[in-house]
Amino acid sequence: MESVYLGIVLAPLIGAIVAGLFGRQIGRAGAHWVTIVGVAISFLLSLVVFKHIVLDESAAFNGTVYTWMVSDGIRFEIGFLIDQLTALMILVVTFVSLMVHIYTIGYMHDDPGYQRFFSYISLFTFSMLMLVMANNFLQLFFGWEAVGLVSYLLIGFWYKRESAIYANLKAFLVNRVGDFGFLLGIAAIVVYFNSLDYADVFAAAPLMADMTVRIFAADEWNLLTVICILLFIGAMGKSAQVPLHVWLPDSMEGPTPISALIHAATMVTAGIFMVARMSPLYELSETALSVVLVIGAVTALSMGLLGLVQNDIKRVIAYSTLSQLGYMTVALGASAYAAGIFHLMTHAFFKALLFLAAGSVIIALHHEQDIRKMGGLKKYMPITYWCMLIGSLALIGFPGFSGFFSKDAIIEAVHASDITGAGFAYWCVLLGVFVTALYSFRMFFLVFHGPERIDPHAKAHLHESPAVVTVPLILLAIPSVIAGLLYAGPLLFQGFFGDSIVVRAEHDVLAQLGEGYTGALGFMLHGLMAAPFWLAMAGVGLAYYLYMVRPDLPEKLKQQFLWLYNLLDRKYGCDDFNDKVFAGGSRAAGRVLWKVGDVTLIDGVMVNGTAYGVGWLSGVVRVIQSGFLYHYAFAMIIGLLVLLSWFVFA
Amino acid sequence: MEEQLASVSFQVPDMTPALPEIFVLTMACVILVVDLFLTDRNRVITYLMSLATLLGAAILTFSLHTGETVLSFDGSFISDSMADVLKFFIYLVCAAVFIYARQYLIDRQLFKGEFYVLGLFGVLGMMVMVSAHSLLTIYLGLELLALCLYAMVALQRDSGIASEAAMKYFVLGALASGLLLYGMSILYGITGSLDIGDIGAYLAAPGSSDNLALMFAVAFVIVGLAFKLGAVPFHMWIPDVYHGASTPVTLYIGSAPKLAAFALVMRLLVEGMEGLHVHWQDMLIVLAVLSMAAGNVIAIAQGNLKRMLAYSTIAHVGYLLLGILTGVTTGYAASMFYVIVYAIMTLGGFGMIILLSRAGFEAENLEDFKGLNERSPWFAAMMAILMFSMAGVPPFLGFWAKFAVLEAVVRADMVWLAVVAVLFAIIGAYYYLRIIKLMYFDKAEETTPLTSGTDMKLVMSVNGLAVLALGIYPSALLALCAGAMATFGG
Amino acid sequence: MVSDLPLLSLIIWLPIVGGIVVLAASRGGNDNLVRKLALGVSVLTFVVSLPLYGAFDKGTAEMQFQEMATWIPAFNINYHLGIDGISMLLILLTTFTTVLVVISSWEVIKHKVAQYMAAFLIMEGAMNGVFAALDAALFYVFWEAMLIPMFLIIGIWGGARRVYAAIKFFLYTFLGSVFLLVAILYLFFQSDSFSILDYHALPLSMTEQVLLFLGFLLAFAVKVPMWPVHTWLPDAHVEAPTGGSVILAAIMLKLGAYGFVRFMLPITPDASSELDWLVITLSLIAIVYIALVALVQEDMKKLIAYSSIAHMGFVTLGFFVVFGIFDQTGNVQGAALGFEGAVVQLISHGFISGALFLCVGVMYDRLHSRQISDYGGVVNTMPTFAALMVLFAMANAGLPGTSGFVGEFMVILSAYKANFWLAFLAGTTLVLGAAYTLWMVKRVLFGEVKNEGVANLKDLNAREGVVLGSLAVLVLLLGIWPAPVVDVLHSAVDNLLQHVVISKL
Amino acid sequence: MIALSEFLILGALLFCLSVAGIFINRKNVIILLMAIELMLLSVNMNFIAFSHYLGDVSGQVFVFFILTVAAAEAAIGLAILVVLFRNRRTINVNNLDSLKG
Repeated sequence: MESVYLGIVLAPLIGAIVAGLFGRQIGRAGAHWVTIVGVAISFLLSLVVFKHIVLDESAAFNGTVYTWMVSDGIRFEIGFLIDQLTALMILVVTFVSLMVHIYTIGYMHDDPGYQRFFSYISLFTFSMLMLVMANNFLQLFFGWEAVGLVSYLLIGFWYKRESAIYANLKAFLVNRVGDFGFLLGIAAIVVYFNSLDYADVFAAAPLMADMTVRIFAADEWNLLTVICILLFIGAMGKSAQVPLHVWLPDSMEGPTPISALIHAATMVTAGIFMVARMSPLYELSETALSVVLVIGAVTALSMGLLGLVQNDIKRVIAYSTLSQLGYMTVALGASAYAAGIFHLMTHAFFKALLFLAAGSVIIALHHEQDIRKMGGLKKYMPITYWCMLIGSLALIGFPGFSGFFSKDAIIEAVHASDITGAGFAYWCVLLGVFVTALYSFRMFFLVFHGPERIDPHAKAHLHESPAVVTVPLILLAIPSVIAGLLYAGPLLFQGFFGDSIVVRAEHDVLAQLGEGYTGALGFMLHGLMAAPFWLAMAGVGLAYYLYMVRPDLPEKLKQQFLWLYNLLDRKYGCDDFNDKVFAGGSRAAGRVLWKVGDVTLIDGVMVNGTAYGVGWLSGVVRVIQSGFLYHYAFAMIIGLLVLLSWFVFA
Repeated sequence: MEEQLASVSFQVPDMTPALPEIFVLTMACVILVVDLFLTDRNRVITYLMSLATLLGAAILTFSLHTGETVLSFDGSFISDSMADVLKFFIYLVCAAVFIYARQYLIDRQLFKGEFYVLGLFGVLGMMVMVSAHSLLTIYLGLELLALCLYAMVALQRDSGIASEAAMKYFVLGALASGLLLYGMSILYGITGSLDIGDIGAYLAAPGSSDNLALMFAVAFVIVGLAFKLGAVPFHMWIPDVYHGASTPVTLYIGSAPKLAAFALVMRLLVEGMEGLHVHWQDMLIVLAVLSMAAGNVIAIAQGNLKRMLAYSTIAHVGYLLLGILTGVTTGYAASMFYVIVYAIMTLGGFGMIILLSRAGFEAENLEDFKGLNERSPWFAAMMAILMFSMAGVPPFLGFWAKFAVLEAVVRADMVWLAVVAVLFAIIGAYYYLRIIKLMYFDKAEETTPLTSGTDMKLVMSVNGLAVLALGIYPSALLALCAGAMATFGG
Repeated sequence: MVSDLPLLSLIIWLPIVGGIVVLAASRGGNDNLVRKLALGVSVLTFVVSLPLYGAFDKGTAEMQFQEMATWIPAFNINYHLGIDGISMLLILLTTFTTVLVVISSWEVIKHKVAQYMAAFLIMEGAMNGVFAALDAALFYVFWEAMLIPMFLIIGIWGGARRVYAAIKFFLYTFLGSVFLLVAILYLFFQSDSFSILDYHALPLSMTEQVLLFLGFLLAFAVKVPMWPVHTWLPDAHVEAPTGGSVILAAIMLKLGAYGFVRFMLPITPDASSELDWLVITLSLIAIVYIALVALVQEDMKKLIAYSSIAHMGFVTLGFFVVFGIFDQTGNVQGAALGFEGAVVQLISHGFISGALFLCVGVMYDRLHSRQISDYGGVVNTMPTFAALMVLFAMANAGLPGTSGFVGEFMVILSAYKANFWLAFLAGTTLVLGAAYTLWMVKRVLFGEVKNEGVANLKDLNAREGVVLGSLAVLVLLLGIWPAPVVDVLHSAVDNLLQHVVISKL
Repeated sequence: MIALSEFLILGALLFCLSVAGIFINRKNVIILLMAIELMLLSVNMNFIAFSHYLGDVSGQVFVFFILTVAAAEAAIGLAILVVLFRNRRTINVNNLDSLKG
């Protein structure tokens, strides 16, 4: 099997390299073929692995590919850990990636950077696979940063756009803030566990559960709490949790396939995956879990609210992504890792679907993204319409759709959890459901229903997207619908993940829920009677009322609650704050340090000052050489007297 | 009465050790006479004869060199390793001076016999200084040299600044001689002898140094020596004389006499007054620090290269003193090494000025070196080597000179002094770098090719390359100095 | 056998003699011949240096390829050469970088070609000499000698303020080195030897050690350079021609760091232990303060120069965390990580900063400006170049998979072992390093074509492609598989770390 | 009998006079030459006194040499003075300051 594992990661890498370095030689078709074949191989092999690990229930694989280096007795290695969690992740990643690859043929059809784009997304696939297949923290970090790099490259894919290159820089830097914490977390692990290997660390973790360290002065902190929070800071960056979420909406500057693949389905979920992977550590620290829970809850609600006021179709979906990532994080905080991963999976499908569908709309309208300039598209783009509807229903958790199972499981799990912050989180996620439904269907109605507000020029060419676009939509729509029905039971309650996720008995909320689980149908029936469903329906209804029945009302409400609107429109002021305080602050600090510290004090006073001082002294002292003989003689006599007096005094 | 007569009966002293001196004296007189009969056209004979004299003297010195210390003329003349080595370098340096000077003098209608004859008498004076072993011979050698130098400075009769420089040099030189003599007289009065050996023996005796009058003697003698070397504050004559004299004369004054002055210091302070080491050490520290400071600092402000090199000389004297003041053999050897290296470097430095000058153009301003690299990369490189060497940058010879004296100072447990010395070396590096900057970084304003004779160019190249080659392999020269100093100090 | 040849002498003297030959060859006025000759010499030197790695014995901490001859018996100075893993890598870096510099200057330098090439070759020999010398006096001679060619390179082929920069460079570094000289002389006084290895075993009192430490610190801190004696570097870099900047950044800075390894730590271990806070503080200032300063630079070369200072902060940090770790845990477990990380950082920074300076050089050759504001949208006209520059920028920002990550990662891990806050402050480079590098990339490479000049840019020619491409390969190779570099360090580093925690008092 | 110290004091006084003459005189170079002669005289005085009281003749021999050298020195000094006067048309010490700094 090892060659299969290698094949999974290498196939996209080779595709990326070929398309990247020899793009000009192989041409456009060559580029998309080589990468698609690479990813397809990867996908097929992932299926094999899934069968091998999950269906055949083979033992997990944990092995080294090569030794990166050995230093100070610590082995730094590149290696794979293939267990149920990994098997599921690689399947999701390769599947979505494959869909996006195919879709891209249509979406990027006219772009001059065609080959480059394929190279990037294949490279991304490789990086993401390395991340999820890692068996140690080093490789995890490699993948972690590599996906960040590709994200950077892809957000800035249209490098001529000022907004795009602003967004990619911002994305990279904000991610780097998270990585900063992540790296410190890894450092802590190395320092205290002397190993980077998951297996070693997880085995040793229970023994370290009560170990404390000093960070601030004399305060004793639990070591694992410190490690987990540091690692979670990394996850906050990558998975865009408040307050490190600011980069994700801007990342929509990238081409839509990217938004689907990276900024919805896969990369942003790396943080969720990582925490789930580290469950043996997180389980040992309730404090860390609470932090995760609260941060997730805040993200889930607050980002959803922002989605209400967005007019850019992709940004709406982006805020929805943020909000859903919050849900996943909440699940992790509630120790419902399986639910988190399950939501990750379903979200990958339906959010990729939503993005790709949005992309379909966008290309149909010649890169128009403002939903106020859409409307009534249903009749022009039926396939897209239905796909979008499926995606939206899945998103709001309509019973039967995949999102329903995962999201409901999360809400129930939080409800059942009793760690600190669970109550708060519960209300957040509950309200979030309403908000989700509201913004989703606001967008849906504005885009596909109601009066046409389309630019007449674009309308002339308006038609359904080609097959390369619609086929992936349809292929993604299928799991968006059925993934829940099929997998809710095994994933959530039937120990699908085996040993790959560890939950301590007292945290195991899913097990409590599982006691009442009677199958997918029962789950749905239960869901129909629970609050979330009705909240969602209320949201849809409100959206219908506001945007279909009384389209004048939103504007009035806006005027009425202008302060609230402004608050939301300005994203709670986070961007302004970051721009002014962090970006502006460090530039100001840099300028002061440079101009005052380097230029004035060190160079001016110390260096040039000394040089000037010596020069000045030289000019002064040379006056002593007056040219007059008697002065010279006098100097000699004085010198003689000094030497003589030396003895008198000495 | 009988006995008295017997004791004064005339015995011919052993002339052998003094043969080089006698030879130079004879030749100088011969050249003086021969030159009278030469016309300007065949004046070159004087030049060649002078060089031959130096060569002959070198051969004599070399063949008489035994490594043994030989006293003659009733103990007032000494021939030892130090004397031989220093004399050898005096010949060498003076020969180079004569060669460098030729074209310059011709260009300015100064190519007369006087320069060479005075030069040779000066060499004789230096030789006597180097070999002097009594206060009397020291004085005679000193004055012989000094009188020649006064005359040489004034040689350019129609130059106002040359005669002004000569006047200043003369008055201050005489003053310094007077001070030295005064010190000598007290020394004589206390020790009862003019013989360096006797004086040394007297002062080496325990308790003999607790004498206030002796301190006066030391102070006066040191003033005299410091003047000859050019240590601050007895340095005032150096910039003016170097500046005022014509370049070949500056070259002459700046190079070889320092070797002789060093010998003077060794004879008087070390051989004669080593017993007073603790006393003169402090004085020399003061002089050394002041010299390094004033020399390096004031040099920065100079726009005239000769003047700048004059201040650089003052600074070098400060470093030179570092070795002597340690009062140990290795320190003396370091100083001797330093002074020889200094003479070689100075020779090159002033030589370059002569090389660049031509009739009607002195090339003695810093600006005149602008863009030399474009006019002549080879000689720019030579000058760069010399400047880096003076700044004490390895791998050039000047570095080892500083290395040696600093090593001696550190070994004497005066690390602070070494630190002071290197700090001033940094300041010093600046003005040397400025020359290199002018040569390499600036555009040439002057594009005339260099017109000097082949002999000059050849010797100049050898001079520069020697600074490099000896820098890469300084061992032999160091060993030579160590050997020459073996008999000094304890 | 190759290892029977005096390899170290060869790599020192071959380029020096080669440089002189190049100068001599210039009399014909045939610049192309001169270039080819220089390239031949540099390649030959590189080839000769390769067996150093091949024949290197990883198992021993002894100095290898030793050569010994009496040089100046009066001072007991010997021509004593020898290398361990650390110096071997730095020598390879030197010989390799020189080849690149020669190639990169091919058409760019048009006047005084021979002098330019000769200066680089002679400097290469001197730098190899510094790395190979085991005799302190020999070390010092090479150490100072290399200032001369660099001084000339900056001054002759430099930019508008080249004179100021050259003199500042020379005097600044001269200031540092003279203290080294005094320190060496003091050690000679104490031990009657100039052998560095003898110094390692020389017992010294605390006062002596502290004074020597300060002397060494000044000498090496200037070269590294550490805050606050770093201000020569931005000036020197900005004014130097591209090749000069490359050598400065890639190798000359490493010499300072190498001094810490060869002199400071092993000779004055107790003082280092006592004053480690000083070096660590300065390192952290370099990492944070300098990074902030780099952020606001308008001149690309200046920005990279400041970034170099910040990156060198990791090196000095890596060298000195050992004492903190020893105080914390009583053993040196974990220190080797930081130390080896520091050395890897040296090598990696050699590649990356060299590459970035070459990138700026490529642009400068075309538009004759280094101002960020004069560029914008370069990627539109120079896509290949932009791709490479982004790679190097990422490496500079410490992206995993590039060499820039390895050293920083190791040092941060090790720093954490000593103290969380050390790692925290060092870790800020993740954000700050990315910020200043990528912000520059954004402004220079991305965006619409900013002006006529950028619109007319031509992409890399073959020569530039080879230079940058080979560096790119190395940057990636070292990032993906650093083991070949790290493995040769173990013996030397372990030995050194064991040594530095044993008191000499 | 005159004590040695009295000779020495006389010598010292003469010496001081001559030194004072050199750096207080700001007018005529010739006075400088005279002061120098005076200085040599004071040294001679010392030597003779010491020679006498030590009973050692070499001091007196030294004096003869000093006298001779002094004559030569005076000759050169005056020669320089003549050259100087020819170039500058002045022998005022105050005017000898074209070389300075």
